[in-house]
Amino acid sequence: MLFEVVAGPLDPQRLVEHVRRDESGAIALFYGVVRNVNMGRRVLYLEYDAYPEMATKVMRQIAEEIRARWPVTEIAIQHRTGRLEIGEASLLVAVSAPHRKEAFEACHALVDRFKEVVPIWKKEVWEGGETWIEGEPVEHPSSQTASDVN
Amino acid sequence: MLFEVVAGPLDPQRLVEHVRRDESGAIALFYGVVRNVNMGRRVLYLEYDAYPEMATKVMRQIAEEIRARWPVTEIAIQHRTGRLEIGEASLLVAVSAPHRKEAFEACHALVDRFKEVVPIWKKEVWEGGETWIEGEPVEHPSSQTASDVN
Amino acid sequence: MTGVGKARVRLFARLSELARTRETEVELGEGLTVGDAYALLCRRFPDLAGFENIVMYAVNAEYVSRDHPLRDGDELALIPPVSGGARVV
Amino acid sequence: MTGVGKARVRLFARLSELARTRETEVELGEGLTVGDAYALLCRRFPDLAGFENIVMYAVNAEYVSRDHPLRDGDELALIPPVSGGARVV
Repeated sequence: MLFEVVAGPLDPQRLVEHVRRDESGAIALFYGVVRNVNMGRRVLYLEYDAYPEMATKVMRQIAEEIRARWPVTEIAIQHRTGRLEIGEASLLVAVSAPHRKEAFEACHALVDRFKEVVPIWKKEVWEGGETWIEGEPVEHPSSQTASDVN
Repeated sequence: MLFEVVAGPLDPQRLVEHVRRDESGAIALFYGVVRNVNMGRRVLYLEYDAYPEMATKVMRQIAEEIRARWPVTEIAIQHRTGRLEIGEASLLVAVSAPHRKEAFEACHALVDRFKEVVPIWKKEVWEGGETWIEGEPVEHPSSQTASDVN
Repeated sequence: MTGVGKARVRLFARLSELARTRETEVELGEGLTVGDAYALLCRRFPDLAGFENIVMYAVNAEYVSRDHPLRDGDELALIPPVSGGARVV
Repeated sequence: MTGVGKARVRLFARLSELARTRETEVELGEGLTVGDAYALLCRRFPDLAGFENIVMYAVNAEYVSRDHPLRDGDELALIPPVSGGARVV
């Protein structure tokens, strides 16, 4: 498995090579891309901050969760940090599996889970302002313990 | 939209560039890859035959079906013909959408539909034999008219 | 039989191997349908017989039913069950 | 208060902007918990106050609850709600 937080452009070809196996008939590859509009505001660019050492560790944990639920062959994830322009890819998730159904379902579930728990943050900058996007307020830590990500 | 039947290697980067749009936050890209085993048999290589003029036309029809059901931004499909070795990609389907749920669902549905109606055929060659893979026998044409693909 | 033109016929995959050709022609009789054309082809290429119930037909690259009539200049394609992608559905 | 070592503290995103630093330290009193450390940091960086109920905590890169005790040499991270990928979930 491959889990990376990188400062430069992402490398989809490398992820696909990483997950390709002779016994796998399907690869699902997801690109998260910077959109020009969010919640009705015209976005100029984004800034991503990350806790890289923990982010790659949590990626591995959620990948293991996914492997426990779907018969997937391999998984690779890359996320970019720093300033990203409209149209640039911030996230790549690649999943290979013997069959396409598992590849699609596991890749989708992995992206959903990624956005819940991986310590990466996005600042949206628009004409005349900026804000950190913090998703939904989460449960308080006392009920959201380490076991949630195991 | 982009629909191609090609004799050489597929070009995922070109498909992704084709579907990328400033308003699209998600791209789902599917790779169909030649497996080394099918139905318990060790496969040596595959041969794909196609009716290219009709294949691209039917790809466009099923892409329009998908666009009627999901708010996707762009679609691109490439299929390769001729001899393919284990690990090579035979099919690429790229779908962009504002949000990831639609990109995943539409891409998955499009691959499923592709395998039902696009006139492309696969011959499996194994040690000491070969066979055309013809999927499930379909309904007789009298009940399977042109309206099924509109 | 009154000749009213010709249709080009294209064969693919298993059917082209059985007929040992990827392309042929049929002379069109009055009101000749796609199904009639397949029956004619079975006389010319006996190995095609027995596939009537699994083959689909396209005329000018659109799926049609077996009772679709052929016109001069049409392209008829015999379509075995498809198997795009890397594996059986 | 008996000093029993130090923990490194890392701040990210909005919290690092509010504290105007990405890294600091806390002196550990006996049995000092992660939640206690956050309260200490709020005295040093008043703008952090009010985020107790949305922040999550990690010690040595593992999520922990606020009553988790800190030990000498630990790395405590203050984790605002995450927003990976290109948009809000």
